[in-house]
Amino acid sequence: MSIRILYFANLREVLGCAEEELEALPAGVVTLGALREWLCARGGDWAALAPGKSVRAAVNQTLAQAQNGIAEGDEIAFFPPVTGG
Amino acid sequence: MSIRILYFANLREVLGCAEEELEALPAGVVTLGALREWLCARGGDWAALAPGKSVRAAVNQTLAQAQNGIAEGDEIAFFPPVTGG
Amino acid sequence: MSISVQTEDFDIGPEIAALSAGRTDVGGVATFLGLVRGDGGLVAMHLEHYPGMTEKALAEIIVQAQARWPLLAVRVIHRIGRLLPGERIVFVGVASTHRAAAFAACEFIMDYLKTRAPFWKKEETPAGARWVDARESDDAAAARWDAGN
Amino acid sequence: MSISVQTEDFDIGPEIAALSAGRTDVGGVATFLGLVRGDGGLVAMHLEHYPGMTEKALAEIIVQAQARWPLLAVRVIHRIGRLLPGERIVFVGVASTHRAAAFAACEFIMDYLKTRAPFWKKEETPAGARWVDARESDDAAAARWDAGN
Repeated sequence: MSIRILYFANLREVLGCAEEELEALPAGVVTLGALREWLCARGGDWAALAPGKSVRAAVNQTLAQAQNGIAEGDEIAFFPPVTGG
Repeated sequence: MSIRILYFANLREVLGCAEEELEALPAGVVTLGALREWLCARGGDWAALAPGKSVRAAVNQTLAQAQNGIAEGDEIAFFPPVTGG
Repeated sequence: MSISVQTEDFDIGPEIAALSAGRTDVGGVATFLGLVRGDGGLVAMHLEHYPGMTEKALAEIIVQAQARWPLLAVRVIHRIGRLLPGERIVFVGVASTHRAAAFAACEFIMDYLKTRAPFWKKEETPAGARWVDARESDDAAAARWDAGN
Repeated sequence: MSISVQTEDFDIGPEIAALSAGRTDVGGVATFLGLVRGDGGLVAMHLEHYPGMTEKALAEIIVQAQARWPLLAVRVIHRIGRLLPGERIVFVGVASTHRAAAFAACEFIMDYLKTRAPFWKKEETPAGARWVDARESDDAAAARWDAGN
């Protein structure tokens, strides 16, 4: 499964990463929550995605929850709570 | 007791009177409610001030109730419920 | 606060800009603009008022709003005379540090203006002229604020 | 509806006029203008967003407002990039037949925008730059609408 992941604002700066393409995900990573856990397991700065950290996510540019499924070609985004307006 | 009375909008048109000066009021007419009754007793179109008719009043340019006292030199106004804005 | 009761039209852009001009403590400006609707073939709306009391009533309404919310600037403009469908009747603009106070105060001022400021509307239609009746929904809207909502 | 996400400033007067231009069924236009406050020696505010999702999120918020109230026109403008104290950040304008719907929808759109549209603010101060934390009061403001208030 190939997906694209975007990171915004403070999270982008902490991770030092604005965007990445993942060509292959482990078989079990089929939800947003599982993806977040898998990314967090990279260690180091990726602890910013640990449970309890205030992180929001979108799948294909729509706000989504941990149980949201992810599929081939999806655009996933992780970011802090929004502060516009 | 000398007072000035103003009438507005529909009430002005029905009464055919925009303004009047009263040089002497009967001794008992010391509240807004009593004044309204006394004016109503003129009969004819003045029935527009009868109890139950939706009429608002102001004393010296401030909204007032029937029990509000009136005094020498006051500017009294009677008018329908307001409809601006 | 600044209050105008006038026959002339007004220009909204500069009015809104003036509410925060020369200061950087304003976080939000809420405004309301009321227009003449052309319902039922309305030809024109005539706005009558009670000169002297009008300004006093509007000032009192703004003072009450200022006592309820921390407001930085308030502007009220109400037109009188003969207005055509689509024309501006009333403008209320409120500046505050935060948006919740600006929104609440702006709506409060409009609700109170509708029930306490001495203006009366007369509709001019092809069938003749008639005075507009007060709406119970306006009384209800103003009463909300007394209930502490 | 009309949505703009832009670095350029905008002119409020024409934006408000456009909400009722050429029609006579609009009775009220409620607007909100958000400005950069210069609190604590702020030098500038940087607005980052998620291109693509931003417009989609704003459109979804407006669709929800349209489902709740009878709206005749809606305009949302949100600026991005570096903004100085006193500068305009966001504008929401809503036209409806009656004022209650215009007020409610305008505040609803702002509350949802504050919690659901992907914008992030970073403060530039003499002591350095820091990302603005989300405010619980904004979550509470948005949650009011879910409770049916």
